[in-house]
Amino acid sequence: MLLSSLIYVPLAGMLLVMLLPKDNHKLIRWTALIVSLIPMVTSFWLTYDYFINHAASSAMAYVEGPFNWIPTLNVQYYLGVDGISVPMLFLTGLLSTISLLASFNIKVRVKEYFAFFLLLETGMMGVFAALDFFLFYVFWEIMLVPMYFLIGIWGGPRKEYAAIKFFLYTLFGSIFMLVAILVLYFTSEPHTLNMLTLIQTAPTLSHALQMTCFIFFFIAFAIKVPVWPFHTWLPDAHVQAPTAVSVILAGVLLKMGTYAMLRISWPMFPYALRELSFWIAVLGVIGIIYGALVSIAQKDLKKLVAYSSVSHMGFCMLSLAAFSSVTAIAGCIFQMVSHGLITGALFLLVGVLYDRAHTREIAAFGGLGVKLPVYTGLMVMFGMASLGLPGMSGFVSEFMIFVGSFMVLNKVLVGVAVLGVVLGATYILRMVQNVFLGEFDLARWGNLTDIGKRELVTVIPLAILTLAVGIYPKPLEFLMSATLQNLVNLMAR
Amino acid sequence: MFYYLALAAMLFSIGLFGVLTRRNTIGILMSLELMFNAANINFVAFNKFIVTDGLTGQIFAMFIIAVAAAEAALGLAIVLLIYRNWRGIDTEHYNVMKW
Amino acid sequence: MEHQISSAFWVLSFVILTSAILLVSLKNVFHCALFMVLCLFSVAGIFILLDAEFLAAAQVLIYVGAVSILMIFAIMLTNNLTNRVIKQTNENGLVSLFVCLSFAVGAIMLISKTHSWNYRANELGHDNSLILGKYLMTEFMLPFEVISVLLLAAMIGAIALARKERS
Amino acid sequence: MDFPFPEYNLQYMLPEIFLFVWALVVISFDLLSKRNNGSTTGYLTLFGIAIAGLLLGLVGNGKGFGKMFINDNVAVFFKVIFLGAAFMAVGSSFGVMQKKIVNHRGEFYALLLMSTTGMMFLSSSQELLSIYLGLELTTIPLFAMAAFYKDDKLSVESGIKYFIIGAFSSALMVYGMSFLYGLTGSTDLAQMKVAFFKTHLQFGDMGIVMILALIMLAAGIGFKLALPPFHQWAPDVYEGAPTPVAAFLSVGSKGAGLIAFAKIFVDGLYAYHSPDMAPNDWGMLIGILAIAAMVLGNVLAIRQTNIKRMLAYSSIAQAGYIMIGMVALSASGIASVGFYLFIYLFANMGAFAAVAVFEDMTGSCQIKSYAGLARTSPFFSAVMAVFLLSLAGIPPLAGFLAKYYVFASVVDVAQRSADSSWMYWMVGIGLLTTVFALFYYANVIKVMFFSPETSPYKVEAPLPAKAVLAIGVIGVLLFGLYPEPILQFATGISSSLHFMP
Amino acid sequence: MTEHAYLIGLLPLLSFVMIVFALRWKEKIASGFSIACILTGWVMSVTVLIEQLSSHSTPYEWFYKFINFPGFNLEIGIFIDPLTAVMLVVVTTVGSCVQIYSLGYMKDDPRFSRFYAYLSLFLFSMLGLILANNYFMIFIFWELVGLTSYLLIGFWFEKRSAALACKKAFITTRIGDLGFLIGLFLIGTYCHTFNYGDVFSQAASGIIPLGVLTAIGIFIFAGAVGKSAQFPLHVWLPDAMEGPTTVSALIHAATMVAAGVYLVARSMSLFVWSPEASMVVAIIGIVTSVMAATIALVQIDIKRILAYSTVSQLGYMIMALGLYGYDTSQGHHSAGYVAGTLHLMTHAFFKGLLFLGAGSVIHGVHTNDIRDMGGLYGKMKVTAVTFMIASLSIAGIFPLSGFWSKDEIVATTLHHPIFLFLTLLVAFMTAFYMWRLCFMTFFGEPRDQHRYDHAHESPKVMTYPLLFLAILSVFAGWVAIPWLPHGFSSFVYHGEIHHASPSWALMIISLTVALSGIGLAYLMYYKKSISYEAIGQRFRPLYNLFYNKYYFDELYQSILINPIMAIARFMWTFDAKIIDGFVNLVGWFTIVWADIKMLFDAYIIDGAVNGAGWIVRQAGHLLRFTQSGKAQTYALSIGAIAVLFAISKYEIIYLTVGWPTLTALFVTALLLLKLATRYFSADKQMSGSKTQED
Repeated sequence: MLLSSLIYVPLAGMLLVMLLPKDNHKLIRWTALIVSLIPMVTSFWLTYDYFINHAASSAMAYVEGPFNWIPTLNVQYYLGVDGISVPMLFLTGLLSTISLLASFNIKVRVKEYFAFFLLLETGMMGVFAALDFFLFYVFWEIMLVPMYFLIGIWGGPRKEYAAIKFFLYTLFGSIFMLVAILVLYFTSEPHTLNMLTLIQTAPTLSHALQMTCFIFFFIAFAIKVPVWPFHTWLPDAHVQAPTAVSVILAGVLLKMGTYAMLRISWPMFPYALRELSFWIAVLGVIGIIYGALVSIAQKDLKKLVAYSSVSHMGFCMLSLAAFSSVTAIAGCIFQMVSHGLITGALFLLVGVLYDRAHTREIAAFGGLGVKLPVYTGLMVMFGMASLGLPGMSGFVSEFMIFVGSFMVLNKVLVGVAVLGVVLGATYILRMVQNVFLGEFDLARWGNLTDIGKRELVTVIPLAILTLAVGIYPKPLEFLMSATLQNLVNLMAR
Repeated sequence: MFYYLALAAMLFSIGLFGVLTRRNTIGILMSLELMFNAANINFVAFNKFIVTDGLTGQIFAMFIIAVAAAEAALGLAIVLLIYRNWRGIDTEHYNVMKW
Repeated sequence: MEHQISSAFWVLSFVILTSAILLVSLKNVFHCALFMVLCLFSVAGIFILLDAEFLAAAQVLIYVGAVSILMIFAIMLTNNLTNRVIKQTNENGLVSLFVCLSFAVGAIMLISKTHSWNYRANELGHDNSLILGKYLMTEFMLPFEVISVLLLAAMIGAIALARKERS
Repeated sequence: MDFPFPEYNLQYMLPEIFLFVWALVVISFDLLSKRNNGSTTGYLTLFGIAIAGLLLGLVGNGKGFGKMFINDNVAVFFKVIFLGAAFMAVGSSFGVMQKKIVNHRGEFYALLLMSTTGMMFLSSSQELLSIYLGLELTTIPLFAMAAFYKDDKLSVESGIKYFIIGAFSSALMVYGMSFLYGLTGSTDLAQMKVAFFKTHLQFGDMGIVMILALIMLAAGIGFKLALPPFHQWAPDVYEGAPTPVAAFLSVGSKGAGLIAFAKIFVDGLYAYHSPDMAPNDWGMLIGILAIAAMVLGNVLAIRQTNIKRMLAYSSIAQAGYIMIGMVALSASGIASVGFYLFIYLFANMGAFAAVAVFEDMTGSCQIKSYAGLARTSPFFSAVMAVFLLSLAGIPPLAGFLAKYYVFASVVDVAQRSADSSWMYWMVGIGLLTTVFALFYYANVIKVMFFSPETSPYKVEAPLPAKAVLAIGVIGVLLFGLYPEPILQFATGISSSLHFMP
Repeated sequence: MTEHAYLIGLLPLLSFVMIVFALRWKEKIASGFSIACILTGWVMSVTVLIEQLSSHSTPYEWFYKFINFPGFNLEIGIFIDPLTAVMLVVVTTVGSCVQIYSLGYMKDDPRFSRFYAYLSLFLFSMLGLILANNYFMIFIFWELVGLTSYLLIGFWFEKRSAALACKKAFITTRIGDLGFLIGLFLIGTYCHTFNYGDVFSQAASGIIPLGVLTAIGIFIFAGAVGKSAQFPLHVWLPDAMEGPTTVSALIHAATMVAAGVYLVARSMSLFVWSPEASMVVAIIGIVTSVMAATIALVQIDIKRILAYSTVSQLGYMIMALGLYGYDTSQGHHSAGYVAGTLHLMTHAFFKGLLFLGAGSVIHGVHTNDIRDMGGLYGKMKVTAVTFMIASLSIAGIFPLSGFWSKDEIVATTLHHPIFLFLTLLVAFMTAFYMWRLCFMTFFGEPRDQHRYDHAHESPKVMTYPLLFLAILSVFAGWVAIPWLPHGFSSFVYHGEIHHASPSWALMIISLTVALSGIGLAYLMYYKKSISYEAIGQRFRPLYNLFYNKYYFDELYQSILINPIMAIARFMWTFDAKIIDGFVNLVGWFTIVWADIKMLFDAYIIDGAVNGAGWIVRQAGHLLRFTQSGKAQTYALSIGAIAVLFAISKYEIIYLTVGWPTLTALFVTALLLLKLATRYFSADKQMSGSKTQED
């Protein structure tokens, strides 16, 4: 029931919000926030309990089901979590609440906004908890709709374009997943959509089938990640989306791709993985370098952060290619968590600035450190975290990814990937220099105010977690080590 | 046998041509009748030469005649409407909706 | 055994095809209607050759008696009978000709290839009408009822459409 | 020759009889009440349809009139759909009745009921003649209904177009049927099936004409389904015809075509394509048509500015998806077709009902008129969005499940039979087109929700239309989340058709 | 005390945290707390040093498993041996001095307490770096040091030059760190541990292939190149002088830049197995040294001269360590290790002093340009004296500490003639430019009267640290007097204790060289008997080369930064234009298509947004021609397709021609006919339109 409550409390919250009077914005906001607190606390408690009671084994915990849902199609309602989903649920719970809090400045169509947001949370939670393919797919798709609306209604100037682009891109990927699911279902004997069973049986399929399914799944997930050539929806969606949605996009949605790879296609098709891992790594490295280079050229603050996501998710792909190393895979999870925290915070902060200055053009600013010291401090801190400074979570993850993948992958390739660290420093520092350092334009920005209390509340938890994971990553590592070991064994079949 | 069928095929083709090319809507209706008649000839011929038991072919043909009559009646009603709306029954009138 | 093709068939076929061609090519719609009558009348003759007397009668009654009159009325209602020369074919003429010719040739070739159709003729008695009537009352009763519904529907539809609105 | 009178077993066709009688009742009532009875005629029709539904639930499976009428699982399933379509079409027609068709309400409803009767008759037919008559009875009233706005050029145009193409394709079909009759010596599907097994009818000299016949038949039925290349009438007719008629066309006519197709091609001629003939040949032809439908429909819909036209193209595309289930030529395939149509009923009728409501209010069918509607009529817009998203196949709405089932049944067949890689391509293209489909569905949503300005309209739907919208939404949501009953119902179809499992 | 050595590192962290979260608004308390922390640390460091001395250099190690995966651990821990102890003392000493000094120097700065916070953070990082017991941890602090350096260089971030400089410093050092990181990965891959001891023992046992060892050495050295500003990554250090002078003194003279040297020294157990890596180190060191010295000859900014001097001296140390590694790998004994580490220590003191002195001067005259100074000796006696002591020390004048360390270095190069020559050359140049600086600053006529009038001696809080450091500059080297039985070389050493026998000849030579350098400077800048303008004129190209720092910045700008930015911008365009929608590809295709069809020109621009959607829409546009709106045309297409299907199936033709050909023929015929009718009907329409009118 725990997992179901995680999924359906936001849904109930959505219905509740829809029942509220349209004009009472305050009530709507607080209702949504309080509703979202429930799954957040639940996810925290879940993490804690998993840590205490279940982390030692790789078995699924809090399993619900399998209950027959659509018997004709062998669809089951089957939920469960393990060491890789728990951190994601934690992140989802946390970021949802934070984003809702950050959405308090939404002024138009408030009711719809919060309703959609809660629906979004339902989808996200579901993806991370589902163990049945159909269920997984349904949750995977459910998010698209609220996301589409959230970007399309409350987004920036090119919101419509961005929204439909996001929608189409992701749907395009999803159809590949659907085909692969169907093929898997019908080739499995007996027909099943149960992921855990399929993980056991899928490696017995014919080679061609495995390759096909793997590639199909890869395309579907890669679009979500996004892996290099599939990334172009991301800058548009991120830039046009309202702040809180960007946070969710970067913090949770992108993680779904990598999570799904780890949960589904990686352990299911070890042969295909073995054959293709080099190319996946190449894509990852291209993503790292490419994303970073493009970030350097950005003039828009948010776009910079968006492209940095491409770079950072490239790290994830690199580590996923190094599937035989527990360290690398753990690095991937660390990177997912830390990217969620850091980039989420960066988007929040960019949003804070945008709210005040109504522009995000890097060149428009300068020397803001004088006027907004706290804001600057936070921004620099998260910038540093983003470029992988030790003591912050980004470093731990990048280091683990590099060490792990260096051991098993082509060393030159990883060496090239390490360049991303310098390029990362370049775009972050360039941004910091242009926005916060240098001379301050008093006439133009004289009336900017420093970050407010509510905004601080949204950012501080992320800062604390970033530092905590960076300084003492052991709990997180313990949380997932058994699961990862099991996964690596599965992938080594 | 073959000749009947060939006759029907030719009649059908002529009717087809009429439907495809006449600009007068009533002309189209008349050509349609030709097509139905071709089918009728087929049915009756098959009934006589191939299907020895029963009169299904003839009955089918009869129903076709009836349906064709009904269609003709309705079609002419619509033609009247066309005439009222455009003061003419040229097919060129009704191609407003396209694409 | 190949059925004897009587000379009546050739005459009727000639009339049918000629009048049909005239039907689709003449400019005066009224003449077309007349040729339609001729054509359908000849088809009735073909029916008689094929031992379908009742059908022939029905053909004459329904087509020649009813449909043609309807058509002519419609023509009179819609064309002021001034024989206005309007272009009788649309821009699809050549293509249609090609399609129709290839259809005719193709269909006839296909039919001619089907040898099993050429081996016997039926021994239908001359009391076809009676048998037909019995069939209609037994085996084909339901379709018979249905077609009445259909005719009713067509009638209602035609009336509803053709009635002038008084507002 | 003796002619035993067959058992009539009229009880099995009670719903049809009732519906026909009710059509007369409706028209008589309308005539007698001097045509100024408000919406009473409409309610009366709704009532009649409901009663017919009830009767349908009461009568069991059985045969009547010898082989002429059979009430089996397929028939019942499709009859439910037809009655549903009629109910929803009538429900969404009240506004039209108030504004545009003042004088002929009785006729309109009577025609609709008769058309429904035809569809139901069609579902119960087992024989070419009754299939033909059923199709004609379905279509002929629709010809009239399409042209029912007598002073509206567009409506008349759509009527004549529908008529010409309809009559033309029915001529083609009849001509094809005549060859079928000649080849098999029977019009009874069951007997035809037997005849195919006779050696001289195997792929030999007969085969070639057979193909001709089948193509003619396919043209006739493809017209009903609006399946490319026989689809071109659909957008024009949908655009011009009164919206409830278009709605009814999109589901009812399509269902009629489907059942005819299933009966002739899938059931009746199953023998023809299974034993010696290259098995994929026939399926591939349908597959090509399905692909053409999906691609054409979805691609052409994108540029439309008129929402009815857009929905017309969308329904062409949907026909393609349905046909994919047919391609499977398997039990689950036919069940998926039924399920798809059932879900399509809710989503598409709902969408059309919404369009009708909006049109009655504003007189416009342009997509751009919907701009900013979400601000003034959030509920209406949300409902519309739900329908469109269901049509686009976004989970958890039922449309997704329908698509899933259809594709699943094809993949099932594809992976079991050798030499069927083209089926995967078909599935691939089909799924790809769903992405394109989203483009235009989302466009409407975009216009309604994202537009910065506020719409000048505030949608007020009449009660029956509200009910129709509610039924649609509930159906789409409920069967998306709990589809099992309908799936069971649809799976029952295959037991009536003669499939190898 | 050794087991509590982690406190030395944690105290500044405490101070940082306290200042940031509690004492931010109370400047006095903040700075006081910070100083107290570092002073405590100093005391503890000294204690640790004494304990190390008394325990005969027994290393102490403590660690905690930070992250553990199967076959792989990341640890956090401390490791104390004599080298660590010496470094601790050096860092805390200079750190304390700088913090005290800053009380005066930064007095009026609005971000005073933040400065102390940063300083504390820096000291935490630096001390952590020194205390680390494994490569992973040293890398962590290595990066943190980089961060604090970044923050401190950019402390006056309103200055654009400072903002640029801090970025440059961070990124340049990060390039080096990249190498370090790769070295780390190599270590991790081949040793499965980062612990110094384990790595060294594996290196010694020959488990690691020699090639890999060389690679590890070179990559780790790359980190040192970045941090210690060695060629070719030295460019950031002079720019880093944009930070407050105290920062320069602490970070860019005494401590952080020494981290690279420390790293090489720490990794000596790797280098001694790889002559190639060691030689690379040595060559880079001497090249840097010579180059920086030549640049320093002609600079006019007081801090930049010192900065280049620092680079040069660091090159010295690196070279000494490299030579040690090389010699040891060849089986020779060498004093290089001791020399390098000793010079590291002494240099920290006198260079720190020089910077603080320079800071004092700048504090007095508010300029960095030595051409605007002159005659300040009278005005700021303490500063001048201590500065000159340091200058003497760096020039290597007996018996100041610089003499001893430099002597050791020269001794190291004895077996390598080229190195020997260059080392002496650098020694000469060092003496020259340092005294050029002294003469121009403190002696002669004041060149800018206004500034001269304004100049004054700094407050005591600034001069006392100068004095303290001056004492160290004089005496610190004495620990390494060759005649001392238990001197530096028997305390800090690598492998086995190696006593360099004192070489009088060498001492005299180096002293001579140093003195001649000073003498030349005296003649040129004090006596002005040799015109430096004339010399500058004479060697104009060389002068320009030196003055423009070998054009390194320009070079990097043009071969590195500009291309990268160009690539970045290109990628961005690429991303926006090509990847996003394949527009160019599709666009090209469709333009050709459009030329043929001439129909949808207008829609190309309009629709050219998104590849897939675009194609779809264009296709839709094309397909609209199928929807002519004419019922008969619809019927025609139905008929045509029925016929097509029928004849495609027609057996005879089917077998002979095949259906694709047949279909093609049929479609071609249809199209031709269609075109023909178009042509005719167009003709008729034109003629017919007239008739229709009447």
